[in-house]
Amino acid sequence: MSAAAPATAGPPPTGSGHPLLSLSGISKSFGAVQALTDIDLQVDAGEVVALVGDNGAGKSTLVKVLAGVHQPSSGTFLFDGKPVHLADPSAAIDLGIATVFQDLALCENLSVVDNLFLGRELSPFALDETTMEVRSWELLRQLSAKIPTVRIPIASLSGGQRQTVAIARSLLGDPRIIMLDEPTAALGVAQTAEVLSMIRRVSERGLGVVVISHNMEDVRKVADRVVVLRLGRNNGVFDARTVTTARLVGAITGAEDDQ
Amino acid sequence: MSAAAPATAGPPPTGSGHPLLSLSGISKSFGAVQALTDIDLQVDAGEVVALVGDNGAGKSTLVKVLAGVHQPSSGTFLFDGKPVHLADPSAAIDLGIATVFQDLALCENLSVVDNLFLGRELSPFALDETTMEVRSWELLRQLSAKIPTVRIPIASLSGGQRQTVAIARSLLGDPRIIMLDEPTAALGVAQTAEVLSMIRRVSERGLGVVVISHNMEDVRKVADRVVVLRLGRNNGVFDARTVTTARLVGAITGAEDDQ
Amino acid sequence: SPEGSSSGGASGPAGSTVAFLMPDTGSTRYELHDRPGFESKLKELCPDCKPLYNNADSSVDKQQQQFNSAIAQGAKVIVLDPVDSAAAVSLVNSAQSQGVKVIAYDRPIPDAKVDFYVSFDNEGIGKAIGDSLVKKVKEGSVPSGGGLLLVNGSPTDAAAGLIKKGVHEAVDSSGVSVLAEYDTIDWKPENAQKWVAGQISRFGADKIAGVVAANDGTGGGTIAAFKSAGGSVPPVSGNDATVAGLQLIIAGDQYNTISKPSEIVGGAAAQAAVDLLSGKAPETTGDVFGSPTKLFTPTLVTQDNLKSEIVDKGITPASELCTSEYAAACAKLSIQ
Amino acid sequence: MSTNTALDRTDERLSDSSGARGVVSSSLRNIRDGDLGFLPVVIGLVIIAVIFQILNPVFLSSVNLVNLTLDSAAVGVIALGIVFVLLVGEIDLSVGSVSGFSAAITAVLFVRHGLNLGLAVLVACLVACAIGLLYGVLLTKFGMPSFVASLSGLLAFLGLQLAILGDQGSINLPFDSALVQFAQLAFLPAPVSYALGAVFAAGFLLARLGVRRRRTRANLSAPPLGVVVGGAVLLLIALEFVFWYLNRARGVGWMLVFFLILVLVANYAITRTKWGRSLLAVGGNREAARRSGINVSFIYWSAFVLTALLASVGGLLSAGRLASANLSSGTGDVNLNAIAAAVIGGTSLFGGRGSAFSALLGTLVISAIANGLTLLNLESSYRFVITGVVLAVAVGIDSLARRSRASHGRA
Amino acid sequence: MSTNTALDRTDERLSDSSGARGVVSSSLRNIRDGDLGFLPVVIGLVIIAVIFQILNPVFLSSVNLVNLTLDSAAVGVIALGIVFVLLVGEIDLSVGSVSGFSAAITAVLFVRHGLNLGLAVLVACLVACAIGLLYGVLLTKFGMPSFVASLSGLLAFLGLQLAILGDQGSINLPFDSALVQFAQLAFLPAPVSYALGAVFAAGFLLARLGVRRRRTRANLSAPPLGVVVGGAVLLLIALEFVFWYLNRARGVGWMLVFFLILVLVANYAITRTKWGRSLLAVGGNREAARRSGINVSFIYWSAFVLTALLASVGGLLSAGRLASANLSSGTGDVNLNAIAAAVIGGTSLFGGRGSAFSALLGTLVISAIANGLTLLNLESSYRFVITGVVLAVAVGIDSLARRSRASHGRA
Ligand SMILES: Nc1ncnc2c1ncn2[C@@H]1O[C@H](COP(=O)(O)OP(=O)(O)OP(=O)(O)O)[C@@H](O)[C@H]1O
Ligand SMILES: Nc1ncnc2c1ncn2[C@@H]1O[C@H](COP(=O)(O)OP(=O)(O)OP(=O)(O)O)[C@@H](O)[C@H]1O
Ligand SMILES: O[C@@H]1[C@@H](O)[C@H](O)OC[C@H]1O
Ligand SMILES: [Mg+2]
Ligand SMILES: [Mg+2]
Repeated sequence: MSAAAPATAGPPPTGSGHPLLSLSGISKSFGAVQALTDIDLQVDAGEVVALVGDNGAGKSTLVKVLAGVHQPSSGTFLFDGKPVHLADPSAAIDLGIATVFQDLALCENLSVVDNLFLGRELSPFALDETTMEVRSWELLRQLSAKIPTVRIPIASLSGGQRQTVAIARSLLGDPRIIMLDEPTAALGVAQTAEVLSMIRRVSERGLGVVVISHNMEDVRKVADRVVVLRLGRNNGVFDARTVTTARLVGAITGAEDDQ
Repeated sequence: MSAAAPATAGPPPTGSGHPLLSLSGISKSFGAVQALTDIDLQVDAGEVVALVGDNGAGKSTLVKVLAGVHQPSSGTFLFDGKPVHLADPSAAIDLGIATVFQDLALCENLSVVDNLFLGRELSPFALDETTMEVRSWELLRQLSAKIPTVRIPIASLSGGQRQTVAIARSLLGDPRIIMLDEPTAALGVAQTAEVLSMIRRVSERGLGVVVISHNMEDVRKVADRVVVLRLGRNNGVFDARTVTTARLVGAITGAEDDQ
Repeated sequence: SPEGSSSGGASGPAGSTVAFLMPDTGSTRYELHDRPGFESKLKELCPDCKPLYNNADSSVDKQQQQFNSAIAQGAKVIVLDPVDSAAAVSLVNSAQSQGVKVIAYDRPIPDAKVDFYVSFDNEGIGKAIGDSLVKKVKEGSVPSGGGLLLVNGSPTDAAAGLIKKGVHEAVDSSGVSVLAEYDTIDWKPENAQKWVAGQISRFGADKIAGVVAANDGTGGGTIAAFKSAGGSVPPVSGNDATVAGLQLIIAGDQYNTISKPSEIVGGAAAQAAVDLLSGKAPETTGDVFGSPTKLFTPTLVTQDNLKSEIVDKGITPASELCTSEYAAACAKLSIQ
Repeated sequence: MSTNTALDRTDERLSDSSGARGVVSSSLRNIRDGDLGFLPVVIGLVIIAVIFQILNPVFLSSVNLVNLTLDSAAVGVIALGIVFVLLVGEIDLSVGSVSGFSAAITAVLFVRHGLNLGLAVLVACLVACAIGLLYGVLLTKFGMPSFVASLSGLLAFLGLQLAILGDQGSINLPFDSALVQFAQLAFLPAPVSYALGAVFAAGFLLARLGVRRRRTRANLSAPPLGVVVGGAVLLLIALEFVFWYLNRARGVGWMLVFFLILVLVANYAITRTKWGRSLLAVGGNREAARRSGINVSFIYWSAFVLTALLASVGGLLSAGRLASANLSSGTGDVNLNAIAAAVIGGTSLFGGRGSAFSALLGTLVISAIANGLTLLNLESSYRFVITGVVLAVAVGIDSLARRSRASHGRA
Repeated sequence: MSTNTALDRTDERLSDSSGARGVVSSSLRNIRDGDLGFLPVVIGLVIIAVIFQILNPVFLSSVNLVNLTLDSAAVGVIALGIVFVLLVGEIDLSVGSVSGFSAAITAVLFVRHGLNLGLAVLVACLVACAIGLLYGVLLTKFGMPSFVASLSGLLAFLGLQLAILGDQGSINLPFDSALVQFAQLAFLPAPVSYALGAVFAAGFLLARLGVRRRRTRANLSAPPLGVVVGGAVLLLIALEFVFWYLNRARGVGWMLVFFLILVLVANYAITRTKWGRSLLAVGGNREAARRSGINVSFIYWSAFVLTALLASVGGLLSAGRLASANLSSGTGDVNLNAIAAAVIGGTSLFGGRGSAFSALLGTLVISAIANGLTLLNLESSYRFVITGVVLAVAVGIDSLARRSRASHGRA
């Protein structure tokens, strides 16, 4: 059933070659639904891995497993070559895994600044609001966000504004790997371009990047390798520079299977 | 400051020519933020109008005004040529305005079937669950949704699955105008194609369609007219068949202004 | 089956179950005095009788549950201190229809014909503390425009209503005017304190010649209100002879209280229960509401007779009263 | 069953096979994942029963269980009412006052003013509905949180209760009046009770068979015939056993039957009508419900009105059982017990999740603890402590089960 | 101020101009939109004051207001504690029991066992902390809803309170003990009170000036100097006036000052520390907070512990004021009043929204009603009714204001 065979040897890693994160045999079920079955994934430092797949293929579930949100039913998880167990998201954050979730996971009742610095506020006993606000403006400008004021609750932002805030969050701190789950879905043209170039910039700084997208153009523009999931299983790994959109779509929809 | 002047005369309406909905001078402010200023918009029967603009340009706010969610601070609203006041969303629904909101507005605690038929359940005093379930499967298949079971709460669906549910909702009932706020943002390749063709199909049946998207390709593929908003104001109306992506992007980002 | 058999009557007391159902925990006497008095007397009179105890925490519904449960456990006699006298009628009827005898305790059940009624006289208590306080107040001089405050018991408690009635009987005819009165919600001392503090602002401490408080708790709250207003404390009444109340009397802050050594009433209830079980008519002091009744007269306690009524009669030992803080005052009253 | 895959069983990620095997395997998985529905509360009840039975063998006697069922009915009806406001994510702190106020109104009209009992009850119920409507309107038109509105109501209606009862403070209801007879003495004749058990079970069977037939016809998965029939037979046996056991003493009280029927009706309204669906939607996401065209105000009003109405009915049952309406009717822990019963039974305080059966089960837990304690000779202090601890243990089991469900990713 | 546009004022959709004009125009818009912060509650208070003053002119007398301030302190401290659990979206129904239990522990250790008062208080506070921790652990480790856990606690600790008070039921605290002196008789000497007012105002001014300086330096918009200084001067005048007025009678109680300082500290902790931000985050969206790396369990624990601790402190103040610990300490309406105070002041029952000042304002509303009623000769029944109605009216004003805000699209 799997079309992965011809591709699994895969293209040579394009990053520094040093594997940052590697998963094997990860499975996860929710009640009657088997969301992930036997997933393998490797991300090298300096490499941009695109994770693609149809709706419900299990991409977000995989990202959540990597972010410590869900604990897998089985499988092994190596970080920097060492096996780790992520009991909760803070464990992942401590390892340097920063995540932009598809549902954004922002606190609607808090302001933009509050959300950006949530969990890593400056000067915990006498919050340095001024510096945090200045930093926020810088970050948001950098991503071309059009947010009128950073002192309003997230609840009153537009969809794209929220998404920009979530992306900006992941750039704070000093992550070693950034995972972005459909980061540009709600973004405007200019903002999307900024995020794609941001992805390239951080990977050049040696960070690993995992990006999920349904836009094959964007994927091929920004990724080094493309990992395809289908119905919760691996369905091929491709070199982003050489693969065609048609080939990717085939692997995603399973059209290949029928050939 | 406005680049709209050369375009306002605009292309001839491409639909049946019979104006379904027409707004003029709509403004809306939230506290210190002026989200919409003096907006004009017209949608004809059988016409697909694309609403584009940068993040925070006011597209969703405009849709919410049309859906009765927000009441505008000023402006007039004609439906079928008659002035109407939408005190709440049910007024809009009664007029035949169906809306897919950007935040989807689904009840996470209810199942897929429950959400699809919310507010228009079959046989109110002895719910016809069987027929509703069958209808749900049909609708979802039609949109190529990959949802394992329709009896789980929305909370456990993936982002794209939820979006498909929200879109399917809008097709139930018998709307005269459908508004879709970034309907394909979270959809896979196949699902996006289904939704775009669905849009063409319903407009051919004489419905008016308003669609918001950041994807200029999709916009040009599906729309008759493109209305651009910028910072809460009209910034041009274009004929989708003739306008270039570059021209649109210019109107969206305001690059034109600087020329 | 153990259940359902209810042949009632004079089969002799041995092995019988007797229930003792008290109304609330707001006042301490029931568990501290009434219950021990009842149980020890019962043990003495009928060693293999089985006492059941329950307290309804001021809830009529809970009392009904406890009453039914006592019958389910085969009680032959139920001693009932009703949370609500009217509501108890139905309990009495259902018990008697099943051959179970009911002794009304502490508070009467006017609308039912109970098998026996034993109590201190609550209305009498109200009258006693009222009379005594009025007398004390008249000994001093009532300022013009001045008068008494009445701090009654809980508005939802029938016994409080009886006490209130007695207090009014004493006060209304006394010639000392009543400035204001208040029903203390839940008998809570804090509520009494707040209300009295309000009256002090309203009338001025010097216009308040005395306060008739319906029990020691509300009396204590009253005294705290005067103390924290910084002025002196006028005569304040009480009821129940709690240790805290007696101590305030010793210290001179409270004027009177009522000693109702409830062990005695509890014992009398046990005696009556055993008599009923053996088919004898219990000894009475008369009839109240058509039922044979035994009423005990409570004793009014002030500084003058505290030693003789409380300490010497062994109701509360001096050691409990004369803790370090009250030692000096005790000595003055020659209580050791 | 048709041999081609059912419409809702085509996704290859679904691990359930259909038929009896599927039922077993999915039940096993549910146990593993902690998705046990009401089972944990029931286990909590069993533990309570075992503890009290050990401490005093009267606990499980027929006589005592008859008492327990009658004790449960009045507070159960009030708790059932609470379920409705909780479902929409609101609260009514005044159910106790409303129940007492209703009892007072009925007693005053019926006993003091000689009004016909039915009319007196009707007036009390109408007043209660008006109170519910008031809270609803205060919420939807003035935006006043129901916590505060009903707290004000708690005080105001307690005051009115005291005021209309007046000096006497309590009014006896005649023993031969229908209300008292119903609440105190009306038991089903034994044969009628067995027939009723059979009717319940048959109704259950027919409903399930109907669903099965419709689903099979529509090519949807459906429970195997054996499972449906087996379930109905089990229900029949359980009901007949309970009724037989109660019939060994005074029997099955009409009040119990009345409560059970109310629960069934409420369950139907919540799960099988558009209105019930709207309740859950408003409680789950008020804004989404509004955008679906639901008349959100009406839903709030109806929930508040039902809650107040059931509080009133509960108050009347309670007064009937006591044959008296008095100052303390509905005071004390009535409010908290009713809310706690619904919550213990699994209805969420935050709206959108709950069931009519939660009122039944939660009330049984609370009444069983209270009843069990009446069988022990305890000082009040220990009674309080034990009530608290037993409650925590009983609910703890349920919580643990839910927690395991959460950790298995179920909502 | 720099002439180039401030960093946060560049968006052309923002209608505020900077400087004093901006302050005025934004205030006007806020009034129109109903975004009035605490103003509506304050207006509610003013209305209560006017009504009671008309009914009895003693209400606003210095003597009575001193009482009112002292009455408020104990329940205010408990309400302040409630704010913490409400912020994380949980509840503690047992604050009354915990307050009574703490009073009992202190009284027994201090009076009966002759322990040093400070030690006795410490023990009571530690026990309270343990109780809070227990609820926290039951929630985070067992998933037991705090409603049920604290309901169990309400009963269990009431039982323990009865048990340890034991045979006497009520223990007098010596009038000359520090606790009673503090709660009943400790007033600030007038000059000290004026100095304290000045210190409060100066502290406010310095803090605001500091913010202003830092923001201006960073090229962020900042309130004009005149507005900052003007605000501080107004605060100074208000405080000194209140203190002067209270000084006409017994004066400014230490208990009041203690409560005010607790409110300020709590406000600082909630608004200006990482921990406070985490409270709001957990209450707003628990899962988002968890994904931000916040130690959610710790946040819950700390909230429950603080609530219980403040309940304990409130109980001690209350016992000190009464000079006695007794069976009914902390029973009755203490729980509901404390929760209601926080809610009336604007803290949400659903988490993520609220303020330390809500405890202050809500407590004033409740205490003012209770106090006003003590000045009227009323039957109990009318007392209840009037309390309910006045409460509804006072809160109604706030609700209407919020509603208008919502209809203007503010969250
Ligand atoms: N908490 C949950 N409970 C139950 N099922 C879940 C849960 N989370 C995910 N699933 C199921 O797991 C499958 C994979 O979901 P996931 O969100 O990973 O998809 P995805 O690849 O991210 O899709 P999309 O492109 O739509 O975002 C879906 O069928 C979904 O219904
Ligand atoms: N409820 C609200 N309260 C305050 N401000 C709001 C509210 N809703 C929208 N806004 C503001 O109005 C502006 C327009 O928002 P809107 O959601 O209409 O943008 P949009 O064009 O849909 O953007 P996007 O492409 O990101 O979805 C934004 O600046 C937003 O912050
Ligand atoms: O002694 C009093 C008792 O008679 C009454 O019933 O309840 C309060 C007590 O103080
Ligand atoms: Mg996803
Ligand atoms: Mg939008």
